[in-house]
Amino acid sequence: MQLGDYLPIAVMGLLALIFGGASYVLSGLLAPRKPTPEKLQPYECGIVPEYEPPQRFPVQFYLIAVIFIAFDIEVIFMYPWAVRMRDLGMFGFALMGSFMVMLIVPLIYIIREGVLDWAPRRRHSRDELIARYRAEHEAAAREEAA
Amino acid sequence: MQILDSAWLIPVIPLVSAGVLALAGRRLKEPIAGWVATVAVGASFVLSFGQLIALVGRPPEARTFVRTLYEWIPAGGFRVPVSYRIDPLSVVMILLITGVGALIHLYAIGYMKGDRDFTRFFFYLNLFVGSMLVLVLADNYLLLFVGWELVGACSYLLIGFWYQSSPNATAAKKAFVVNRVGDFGFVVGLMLIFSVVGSLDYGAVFSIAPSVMTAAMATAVCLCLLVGATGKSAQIPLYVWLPDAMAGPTPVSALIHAATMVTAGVYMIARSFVLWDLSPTAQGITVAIGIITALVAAVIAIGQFNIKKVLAYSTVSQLGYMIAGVGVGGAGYAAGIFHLLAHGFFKALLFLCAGSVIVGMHHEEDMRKMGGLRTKMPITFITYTIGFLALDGIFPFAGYFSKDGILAALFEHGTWWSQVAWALGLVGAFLTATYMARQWFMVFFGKPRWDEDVHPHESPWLMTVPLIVLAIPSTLFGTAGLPGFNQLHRWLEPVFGVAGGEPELLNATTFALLLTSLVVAGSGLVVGWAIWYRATADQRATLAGRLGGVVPFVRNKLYVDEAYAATFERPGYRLTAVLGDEMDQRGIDWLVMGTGAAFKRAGAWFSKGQNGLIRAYAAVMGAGALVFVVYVLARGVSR
Amino acid sequence: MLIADAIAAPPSDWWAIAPQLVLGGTAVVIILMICVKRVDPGWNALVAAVGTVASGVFAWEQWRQVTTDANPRLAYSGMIAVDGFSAFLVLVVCVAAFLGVLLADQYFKREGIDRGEYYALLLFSACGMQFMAAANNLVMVFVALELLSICLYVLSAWNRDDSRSQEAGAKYLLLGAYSSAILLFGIALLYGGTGTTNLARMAEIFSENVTREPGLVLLGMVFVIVGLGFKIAAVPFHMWTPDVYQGAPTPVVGFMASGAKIAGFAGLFRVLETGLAAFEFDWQPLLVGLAIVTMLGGSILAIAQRDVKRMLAYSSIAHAGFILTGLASGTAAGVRGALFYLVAYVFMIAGAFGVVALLARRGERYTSLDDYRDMFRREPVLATVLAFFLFAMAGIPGTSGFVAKFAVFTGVADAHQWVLLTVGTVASVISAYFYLRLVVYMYMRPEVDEGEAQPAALPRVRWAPATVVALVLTVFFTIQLGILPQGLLDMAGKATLLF
Amino acid sequence: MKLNLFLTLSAFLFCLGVYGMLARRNAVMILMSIELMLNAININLVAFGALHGNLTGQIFAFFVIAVAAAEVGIGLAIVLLIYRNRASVNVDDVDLMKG
Repeated sequence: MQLGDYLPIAVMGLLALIFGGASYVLSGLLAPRKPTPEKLQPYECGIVPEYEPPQRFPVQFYLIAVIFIAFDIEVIFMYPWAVRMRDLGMFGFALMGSFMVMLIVPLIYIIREGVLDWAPRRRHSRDELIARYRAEHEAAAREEAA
Repeated sequence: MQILDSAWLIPVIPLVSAGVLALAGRRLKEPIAGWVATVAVGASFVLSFGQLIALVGRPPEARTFVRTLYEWIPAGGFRVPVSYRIDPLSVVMILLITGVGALIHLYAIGYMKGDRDFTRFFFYLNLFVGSMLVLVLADNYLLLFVGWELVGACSYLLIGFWYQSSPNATAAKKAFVVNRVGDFGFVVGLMLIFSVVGSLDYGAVFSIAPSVMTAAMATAVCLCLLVGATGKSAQIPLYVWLPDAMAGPTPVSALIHAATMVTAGVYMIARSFVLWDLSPTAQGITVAIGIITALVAAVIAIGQFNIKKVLAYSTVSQLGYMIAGVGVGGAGYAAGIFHLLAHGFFKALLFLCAGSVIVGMHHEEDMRKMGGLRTKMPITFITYTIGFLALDGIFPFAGYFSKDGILAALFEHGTWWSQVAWALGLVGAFLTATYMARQWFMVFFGKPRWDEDVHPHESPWLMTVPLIVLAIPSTLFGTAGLPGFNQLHRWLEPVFGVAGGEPELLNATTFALLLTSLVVAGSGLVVGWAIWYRATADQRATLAGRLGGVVPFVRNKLYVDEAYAATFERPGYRLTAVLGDEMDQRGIDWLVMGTGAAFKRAGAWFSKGQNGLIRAYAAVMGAGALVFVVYVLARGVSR
Repeated sequence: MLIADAIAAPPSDWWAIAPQLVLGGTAVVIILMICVKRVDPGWNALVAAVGTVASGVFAWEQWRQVTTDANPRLAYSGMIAVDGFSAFLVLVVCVAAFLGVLLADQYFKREGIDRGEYYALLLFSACGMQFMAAANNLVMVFVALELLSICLYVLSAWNRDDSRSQEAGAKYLLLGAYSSAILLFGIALLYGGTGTTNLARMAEIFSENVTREPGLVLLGMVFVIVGLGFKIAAVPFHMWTPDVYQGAPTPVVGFMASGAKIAGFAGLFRVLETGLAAFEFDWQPLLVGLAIVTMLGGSILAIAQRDVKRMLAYSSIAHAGFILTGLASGTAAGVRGALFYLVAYVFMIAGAFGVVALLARRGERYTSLDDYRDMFRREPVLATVLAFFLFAMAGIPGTSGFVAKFAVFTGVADAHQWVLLTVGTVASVISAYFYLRLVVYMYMRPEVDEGEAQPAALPRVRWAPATVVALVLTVFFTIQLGILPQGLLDMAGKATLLF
Repeated sequence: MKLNLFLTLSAFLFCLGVYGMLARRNAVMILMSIELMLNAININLVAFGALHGNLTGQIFAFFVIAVAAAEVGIGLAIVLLIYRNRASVNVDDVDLMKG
């Protein structure tokens, strides 16, 4: 076997790894690093921030984004099938059907878990909540007294 | 045939009994657990005796009976059957193990009275007996190794039986680690055998080995096996664990660390005599190790004050004789086994007597606080005296003939080194007589030096009966191997071949040798008497002063532990830069623990690389991949 | 150029993937159960256990067929191999999953995080492992690997309020994805070098000696070994193992340590022994090196550990080294030993982690070596069981661990690889040290040193029936394989013959 | 040679991914680096598919895309979990367990 012809590719892979490692090491070595508390703070127009900048999004946003990615990507398996649907016949149809089932079951699960509800679903009636709040409040008061 | 077919029950009965005791736990109340265990071993003894009778009923050449129970590991062309071998050698071994074992079990019922882990003790003890029987009955090296490991584990568990006190746990661990070093050699030896012969069955190995093994290979194999034997049978350089092992209960010292387990190395060499015959070099080294051990341990024994430590060093020393005996080959094989059996009886007796003394003295083990016990403990005194005379090698007790058999074999081997060994052996015999006389006089004679609240008393019958029973073979067993009428040699002849035989008639040389040993032993006794009975304390002090630095040197066990510490342990520490906290606390007498420490430090050092950072982990993986790539490229380019 | 005119529907061969279908189907059923009505997750566990058993029955039937009728075959255009090797490992995965299910219920109830989804994920993961065992195509290898890994990422972080568990999940995920990328790079290069991802076809190409791209193939091979080396936790690709094993919920670790390793080895064996058999002289030295570093590294690093879970993690690394040894020997006996070792390992590691899970108590608070002091007095039965597993892992004769090491080393001795043999022996001696140290702590260390105050006594551990079943099974098979290993050795022998 | 161009691009992207994996502290950036690596491989697969004139490479690329999506989905979820607990997505802070 001769490796000579394909050495460039191999060497390239090697170089790539070396490049990755070397740039990692070099950036650590070369970059001046004298961290001071001021330098580590996020830059905000020269004003010293007094609290962590607010970065909170509702969790729902992430969940739906993630779920969207997953379901969105699955479609790529349908394109090739759709192009050749007739040739593949019943077999392809059955396979795609089971694939769809595998997609729908999680969807049902997600819906049941309430992930797609934008607002938190109210699980208790208003009166129940009030009653629970009162009970807790009274218990705390008793504890304090004791 | 019937009885020989049932031989598999011999190890199984104690093992089943061990299982019962383990499952029952503390539900089985105190004396009952002990009796169950004792009866189990007793039953094995009866069966073993049946084997002996069955073998006697066969012609000598048909006295080897091998039976395969089932195939354990069938690995392609290589099979490991679970099979046992009843032949003259294994029969005498199982008789010793079950006989002495049963007596010691009985004794332990009395000795362990009131211990909160009474049942656990007998569980271990039964497990040990069963494992030891597996070891000697095995028909291949692998099964022998199974027993070998199991007895090691039991010994370890029993040394650390009273683990609440930390020296015991330390001693247990030391025993384990040292034995592990020996086992390593043993395993390598087995692999070498397998690689050359292609089998581990005794039959196959012994028939094929002479034709396929070169002398160099045989030497390598024997030396590896010898490393295993030095670990298990406490020989130089691995003997250091045995004296510390005395931390265990006294019945354990008697059974495991005197009569049976420690002789496994001797048995293994005798069993592999075919291999040793192939390699004169290995024989020489074996004899050298044995005889030097015998001498060194005897010297150390003189300086000890702990009653059990003296016996422990004495055991090391006697094991040295046995190793030298089986090492020299020829008549030495049978002589070594003869001494093994005789020693099994009288050393078990001595340990049990020591146990009886210790119990009588309210768990005092320092001989300086004893003295004058002969009137207080008459039975112990008489039986101890018998054991003492047997160990000294005084006519007509067992040790006289058995030790002399080894010395005679050394002398008659006829090479210069074997005769040097013979001379050293005589010196050892002299020292043996001296230190035993010292112990005898210090414990039983002179003025009482007891602590004030100690009131010595004779032990209960459960403990004295085994003493009396063991005193009988200690006295009479020598007749089995009378020079010239050596029944034991003749009995073992089918195993060791004609070479194992002895000149039939008592000729002048043999007689001279016998006389020499007797004179040497007697003079040792006289010296002991002169120093430790006749002389006053002042005279002893003067003598010690004249000897100068020798005395502390001997008392401190020749500083062997410290030397090991300096050579193995400290560099281990230095190598790894940081001193380990754990190792420090456990004292400095850790042979090989230096290596352990080195590994430990290495582990600690490497695990610093395990810094918890994902990016670092990824970098290490990448570096590993890079190494692979470079390797493949280098190979690819070079061809 | 890219013409695919004649696409014939491949004949469907449901029987070939029946075990996988059953497991996946059971997982779907569990999710549907949850959708319909949340019940006590114990019921989900029951369904999952039944599913694994059913899958095992199918796998056994497959095994019986391929071994008696001797008709190993390929299914689904060569994606799936149905042969002794696949049926054997599929069966072992069933065992691992079954034990994983049994050990989970009590633990998660105790921790208050029991949810039925756990069992669905576990089954999907096991399904991926089974596909891995049967994969005959690099696409299949990749997809199966991802199926099992992604589920395991989630399972590692299952105790989501515990920061250790979160950390375990994050580390496993990031490093796992990184290693998958490396593996995939390797697969792509192999594909580039041969033009096919079908392993059987690849072997044919090499045997016809029309290799056009040996450089690509060799590089690809290296990256595949690296990627799968991550899954089996071979040094130096093991870095994630101790952290993840320490942080993840213990029953998950038990399943992960057994199942993921089976899958990793299945992939490695299949790719190297089938696809790249022609390159044996290239991969063998790599594996020898890997095995040596792994055995030594795992054993030595374990010595320094004071946390029992972490110590077992390193021990599992060392075990991976021993199994690799069998493959590295390049002999049938070695591979057979490795397969036997895998099975013995599954029982030992699942059992050991099962006991550790019980002893750790709520919140996994008691996992340090010092917490195991005098355990024998406090929990005699559990301590004895754990000690038994430790002895087995140390390779004490009479247990499966001994036979396993022995079987592997026989193969190594057959190949006259003395270096490997010596290192293996040394490593097993070293590893005995830390196993027995734990035994010493349990049996021979007083709970506190003299003069210290006694800690408050914990209530005795309670046993759920499922746990009892799992521990009895693991103990039984560890003994049984130690005393009567013949049956399994024969099976493993048949599993290797059909390469 | 056209193939080499694709392979060079792919190797370059892959290495960029490796570099990101090693150099970035932000967990999300690391996930993106992994995506980069996977997509580099996709280029490879498609290029090889073209070279060999079969569809395997393309189909494989589909699977890689799908799997990558799933992986990133789970990855983001776990990163989120950590963020909620520690208010940081710096992977260097995730080092409770070591040694």
